[in-house]
Amino acid sequence: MARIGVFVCHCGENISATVDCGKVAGAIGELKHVAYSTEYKYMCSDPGQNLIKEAIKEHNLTGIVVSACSPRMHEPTFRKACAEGGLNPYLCEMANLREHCSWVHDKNELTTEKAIDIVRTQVEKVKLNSALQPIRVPVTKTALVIGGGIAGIQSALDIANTGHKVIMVERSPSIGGHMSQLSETFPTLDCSQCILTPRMVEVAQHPNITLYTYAEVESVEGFIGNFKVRIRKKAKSLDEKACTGCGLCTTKCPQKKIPNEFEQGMGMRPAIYVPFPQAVPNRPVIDREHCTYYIKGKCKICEIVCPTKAIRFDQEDEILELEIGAIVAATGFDIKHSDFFPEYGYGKYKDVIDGLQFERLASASGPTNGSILRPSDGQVPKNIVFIACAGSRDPAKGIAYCSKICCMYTAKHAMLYKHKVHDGKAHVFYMDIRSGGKNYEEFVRRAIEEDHVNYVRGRVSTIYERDGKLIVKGVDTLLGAQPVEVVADMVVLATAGVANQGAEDLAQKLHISYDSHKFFAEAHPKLKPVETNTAGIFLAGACQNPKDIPDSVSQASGAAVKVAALFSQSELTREPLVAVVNRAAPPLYSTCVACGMCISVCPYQAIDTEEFKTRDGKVVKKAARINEGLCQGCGTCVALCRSKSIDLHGYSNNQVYAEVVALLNEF
Amino acid sequence: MEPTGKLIRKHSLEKLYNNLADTRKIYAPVVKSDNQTEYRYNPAYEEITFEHIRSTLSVKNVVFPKVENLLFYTNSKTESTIRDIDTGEIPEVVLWGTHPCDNAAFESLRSIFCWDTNDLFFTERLEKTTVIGLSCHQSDDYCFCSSVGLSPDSSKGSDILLSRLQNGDYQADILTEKGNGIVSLYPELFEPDSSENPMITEVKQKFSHEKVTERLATAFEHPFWLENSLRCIGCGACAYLCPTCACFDIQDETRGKEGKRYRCWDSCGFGLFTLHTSGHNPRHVQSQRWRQRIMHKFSYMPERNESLGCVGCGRCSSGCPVDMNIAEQLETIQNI
Amino acid sequence: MKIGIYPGCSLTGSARDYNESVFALAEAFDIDFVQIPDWNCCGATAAHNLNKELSLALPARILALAEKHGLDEIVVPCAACYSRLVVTQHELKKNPELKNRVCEVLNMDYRGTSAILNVIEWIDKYIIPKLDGKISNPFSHKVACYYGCLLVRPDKVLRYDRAEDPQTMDIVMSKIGATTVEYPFKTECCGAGFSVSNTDIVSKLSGKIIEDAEHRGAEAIIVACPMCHSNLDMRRNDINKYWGRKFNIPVVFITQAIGLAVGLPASKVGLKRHFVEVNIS
Amino acid sequence: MTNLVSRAKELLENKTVDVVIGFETGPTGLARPAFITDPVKTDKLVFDDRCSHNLAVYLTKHEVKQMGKTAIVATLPIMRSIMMLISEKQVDPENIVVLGISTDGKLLDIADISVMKGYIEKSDLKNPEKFKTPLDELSKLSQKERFSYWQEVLSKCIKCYACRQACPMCYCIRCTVEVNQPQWIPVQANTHGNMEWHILRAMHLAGRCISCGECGRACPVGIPCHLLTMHLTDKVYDYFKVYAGTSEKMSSVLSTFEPDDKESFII
Amino acid sequence: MSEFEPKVVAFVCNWCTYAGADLTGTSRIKYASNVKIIRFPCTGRIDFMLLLKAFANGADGIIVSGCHPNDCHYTSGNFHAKRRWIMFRELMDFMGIDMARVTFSWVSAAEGAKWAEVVNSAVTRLREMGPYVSYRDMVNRTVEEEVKHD
Repeated sequence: MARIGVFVCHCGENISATVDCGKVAGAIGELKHVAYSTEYKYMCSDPGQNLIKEAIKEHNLTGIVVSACSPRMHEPTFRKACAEGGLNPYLCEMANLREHCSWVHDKNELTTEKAIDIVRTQVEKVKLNSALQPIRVPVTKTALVIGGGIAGIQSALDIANTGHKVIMVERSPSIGGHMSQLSETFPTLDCSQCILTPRMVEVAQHPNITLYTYAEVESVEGFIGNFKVRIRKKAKSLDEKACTGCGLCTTKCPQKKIPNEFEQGMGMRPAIYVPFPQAVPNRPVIDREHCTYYIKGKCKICEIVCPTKAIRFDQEDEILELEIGAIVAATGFDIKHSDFFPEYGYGKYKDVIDGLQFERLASASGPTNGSILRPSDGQVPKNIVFIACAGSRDPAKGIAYCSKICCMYTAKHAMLYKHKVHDGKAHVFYMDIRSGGKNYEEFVRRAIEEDHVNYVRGRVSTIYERDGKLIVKGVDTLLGAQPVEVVADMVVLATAGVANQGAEDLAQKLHISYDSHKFFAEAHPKLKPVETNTAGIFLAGACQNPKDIPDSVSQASGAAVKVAALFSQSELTREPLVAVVNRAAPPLYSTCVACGMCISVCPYQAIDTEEFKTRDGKVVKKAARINEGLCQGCGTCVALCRSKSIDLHGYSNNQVYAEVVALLNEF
Repeated sequence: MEPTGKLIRKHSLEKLYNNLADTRKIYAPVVKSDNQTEYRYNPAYEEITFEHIRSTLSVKNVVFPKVENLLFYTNSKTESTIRDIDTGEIPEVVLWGTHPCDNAAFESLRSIFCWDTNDLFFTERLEKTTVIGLSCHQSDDYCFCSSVGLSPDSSKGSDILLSRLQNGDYQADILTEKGNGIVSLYPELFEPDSSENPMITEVKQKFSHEKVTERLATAFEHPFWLENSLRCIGCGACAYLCPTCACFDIQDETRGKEGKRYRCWDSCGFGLFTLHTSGHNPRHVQSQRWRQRIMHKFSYMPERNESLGCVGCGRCSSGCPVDMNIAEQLETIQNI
Repeated sequence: MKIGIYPGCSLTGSARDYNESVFALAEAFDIDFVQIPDWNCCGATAAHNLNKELSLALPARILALAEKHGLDEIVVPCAACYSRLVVTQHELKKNPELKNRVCEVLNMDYRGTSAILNVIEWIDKYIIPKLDGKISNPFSHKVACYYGCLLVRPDKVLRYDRAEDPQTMDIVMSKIGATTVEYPFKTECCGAGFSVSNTDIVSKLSGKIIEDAEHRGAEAIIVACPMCHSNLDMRRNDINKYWGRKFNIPVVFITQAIGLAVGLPASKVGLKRHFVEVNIS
Repeated sequence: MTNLVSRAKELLENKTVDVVIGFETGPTGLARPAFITDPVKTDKLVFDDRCSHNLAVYLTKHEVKQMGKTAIVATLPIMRSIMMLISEKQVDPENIVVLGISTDGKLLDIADISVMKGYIEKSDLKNPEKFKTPLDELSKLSQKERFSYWQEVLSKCIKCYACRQACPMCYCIRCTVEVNQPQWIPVQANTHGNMEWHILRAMHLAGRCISCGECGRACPVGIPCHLLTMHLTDKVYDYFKVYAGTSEKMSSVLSTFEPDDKESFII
Repeated sequence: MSEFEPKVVAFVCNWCTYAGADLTGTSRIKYASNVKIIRFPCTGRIDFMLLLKAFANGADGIIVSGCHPNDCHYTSGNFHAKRRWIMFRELMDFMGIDMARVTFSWVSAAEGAKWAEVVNSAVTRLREMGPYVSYRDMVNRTVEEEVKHD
């Protein structure tokens, strides 16, 4: 038999000014199963809370209703008091007499009557409450970082330094990402390699970090704290332990004419190669698509010359199965390449290049050892045009967003050019200059004022070649839309930053959502920028949207903290207000028929199908199963379930039904 | 009492009806726009049909309504006070134009509702029911009264049985005191019996219910049940249309302080009917429920209630969405 | 083989040469044209800036007439007319109410069923396939193909050739033995919009087009639009004056070029009507 | 239907299936569902206008599932039902052979589910013509008239649940009406309880009803309850441009959404 | 009708409208006391049957309110709810049940004033419409009464 205690709070005058609290307590006291009903000036005060604790013992109450302010205000307070009184905290409900009654109505009979209805409704509800225990989910304290760019590196190091294991997966043969391709970095113009390489090495040497390069995520199952991840280690055709990284194989490889990805196709590499000198790990891989042996079945020169006999032609892809507690996605971005711009020459003009290509030209370790030479004939361009917003902010090109980094790196490019080609002329066509960021605006001003870069506000309509020169036709909107024509030796397009190829595929493996441009979606645009909708999976860097280095690094550290926080306890405890699918004895097992509708409506992939098998393994029944670790308790599945096989703790069918009845009927 | 034969002319019949309809509740068949025949209270004489082979629903609701309130209660903080129902308030009803099968069904129902103690509500209602039956001058493939010991003109359960004569007049057999009571109210409407033979349809026998009962005694495990119930979709149509099905459910409905307890029709064809709280269900598949239905009517009732649970009206078959033809099945059973 | 043709005003006036070459070509490849009876102005240049409904009603009437006379295909040699007709078909397709209103205005029934071919599409479909063995006199010259604006724009509506650096004309020309120069001015503006009001602009813009073509060693500029032609050919003197030099490069309709290649006499394809002497053949 | 018979015979003879669900003629001349396991009995099979039952209802029946691999005679609505049942994981396409019947009564060659899907996609999925008039007439009535109309017809309901049992999409082993914690639907068959039951049923079939009309045909007291689900079928198409039973993927309207779903009543 | 005060039940989600109604309170904006609120985690949780139950238990009007599209605390509950209500209204209307008595709204945690408006306009409309007699009559009618056909 239920024994309910009801505590009506005056909240000073806040409630009692318009509601006759005494009358409320009295009327409620008349209800069946109400064992104790009283009023008090401040329920949330210590004496008030003690009143509750004592009443629970004295009248051995099976549930309480605190009739005071909004539960959004004090529910935790009174649940705690309830627990301290020796009653399960989830046997406490609140009736909102303040925000929903005394504050919004005048002092009269109706207001008090409404108050009574509100309390009665909660009494009827609490009768049907059940004692709940917090949910505990074990946590595997190993993090997976996908992507070895600067974001991934930062996350990995931060997590590793909190003493937790990290596994980093990078799909290319070396970590470093786009940052390792950059020459200098804005706004300080310090050498990208110089600041990045130490971090790369640190990753390789960190005792808590295991690095898998030339590897990709195959599949992800499970949930926060308990992911099962399968990693495909692509065959490098190499015994990494035996290899010393002497590089002899790469010099002897007869196949030397393969466009070098790292150099953005402006240099060549052999079939067995290390992407770049500072690569980590500094070990070669054989590119089987181009290797003579894999194509023609003979060659094997690398094997012959290798002093440590480290080449393994018969090596096969390896699948690793890992237990992971949290995942950081840091897969970075890519840029549109110049062949996306017919009006600028369909990529048919050798000297129309994109930003990354320019970085390589300007890089001391690049194909030209840092001197700016145009690809067509290796001449020093005396007149160079930079086009910002090539693709970005251009709905006609399907890219409406601003790529954020172009304004800055274009200014940087122009500057680097001026520093290397003193007598050269640099022109920048731009829409607007977006240089928000510490010392960014100053940096751009420097380019304009000190390095005399000619900034033209306007877009370029077309580029064509004439007598070996590139004619750039644009407009200067600041000079009354004057048509402008620049005869250039070289053009650099600041092409839009776009999602990395394979992003969509990975997002689907991770069950995280992504926007129409295939950038990964954060859980909340303002308040949860590093979380995803899937608990335990976080975002770092440009996989979310184009970002510069400082932004990527800060987000990476943010993600790392989220992971560290998760790993700081060995069990996750969560509010038990989650959905449950009923279970019964065989042969029924459950009234659920596993139609899968709940699975389709669940925003958290918290529902799967459980199979009930006989001893000989024959499936005799299927029913939905809620993963308490993932369920957030929205209850959408509950309302949709036709057989009413799902219910929601704290808002059960019985409870909400009773509330409707109690609200409308006198008892 | 000794049955007596009388003659009642067409126009007298109309007078009789109107007189009765003016003075009491009378329940008579009318044809709806969708050509279903349903019984209504006190319809105008012109609306009444004498041509129906069978009404969609039987008339069992007169004695066993689809919902019967049993008691009312009021809750207070401390106790519940119960208010019984005064069966005295149940009104007298005259049934008009019901066919012999339906009339015979009351006997079968009584054997259930009164098999140990008399069911208060049922007996009161039956007591207050006067049956002016109408023997059948037409029948169809679904009819099989002759197979269950009845006939298109059997008088069982009627107080007065009308049978149509060639010229449209009716022979009226006065069978009980109740019947006599009606006659004595309007003696002028009744004339002496004529020698004429009434129009009675022929319903040929499809099976012997004795044989069926005998065979069922040992047929519980027979594969027949599964094979022949595959088609059954497990709805309650047969049970609810049946004039003799008596299964009911008892429910309490509370609203605020007030509540009532009622009983309402239920059907052994439903999976829920035998479902235990544990989740275990002794009749967990339809074949078992179908078997139960046949067994109850043709084996258990003869054994326990000394009466058949079927009057051969054919409603269960004509109303079945998937043509589960009971006569056909019983025919098979007697030879398995 | 019956195909409808809509000449429009230019072909009956300033571009009679074009008209002659089109018909000569049709005859040479025994295609018989059915001129759309009672055709009217397509409303090019002015109408769509002044009155949208009118600008759609005019071409709609032409198309309705075509439908009425059962012409499933109509060739529209004038690029301006072509543009207006296709735009109209597009607009009325995506806006049924507008279509109904236009139908009321015309009180004719328009369904939008006739396919509209520009001259190059027509050549692609009916001339090229029958070209083999017909080329008696290969057009072995270096040429610059000038498409102008209306043949390929607006890209969204026409969905014809790629708006930047189109290729169709180049391909046709190469089929009759010409070599085409890499030509960035293919779709540059010739100033047609100002050909009456501000001829200096025409001279300037058209001049650029001619200059670059000569500069790249082209012996002729190939066009498929009367406007382009009149600006590059008829206005040549003004252009020369404006630029202070003499450009000699002739401007040839693609239909004329093909005509010559298949051995039609210069006179028959209207070459004699040009202002700039065409001394190639 | 000779080729239907021979196809069925063949399937049973070469053991491709264990049972063929089709139609036979009953003792009173009505067509009715038949379950044939013996090749020689296949000549009992008939198909004609009398065959309206939605046989898909049997695919989820315990006893039938026990019989093994099943061939099922399927008109368009039955094929759509099968599609729905597959999308809701109630039927394993591996375990059934579909003996498709075209709208003009010809045996179709339904090699697999994708073929069936193809056939469904190019079929007319609107509510059958014969139901259009009653739907329109009801919609023409005033709200008051509609309310009294439905009260009148629903007062006849005896809660025999033939409508539910005849519907292949009502395969739940426990229906909401059988839940008594809380008692969602009053047990007694009064107008109010009946109306709540039919509202519940229609809502549960919103976006899932494949317009076979069997619920209405099954009703022993002639309640046109099929009009409720069919009305929603029309609305589902009006709002979301989809028809039920066209995909093997879970796609029923109430279990999916588009962010830009249009409505005009939320303030 | 003037003295008639409708009974109105509000089904609201915890994260937007319930919080919004709290704000109405903290801002001391007055509204009609006819409305009593039942709190749900999300509009997605609101079972359409509960609306019928409200009418069956004597409500004259109903308000259903949750987070604006794209604001759902659970990302998509309100989108599912939206579809559910689209279908529900169509069915109710087809059966002649008065949907003018049900108000659907999106009220965010910041829209305290809007909540007051939603409630007041609903109550004003319901006062004009009067009690939902036709539905209550149906609910209270007994089976015996139904069998009568005179």
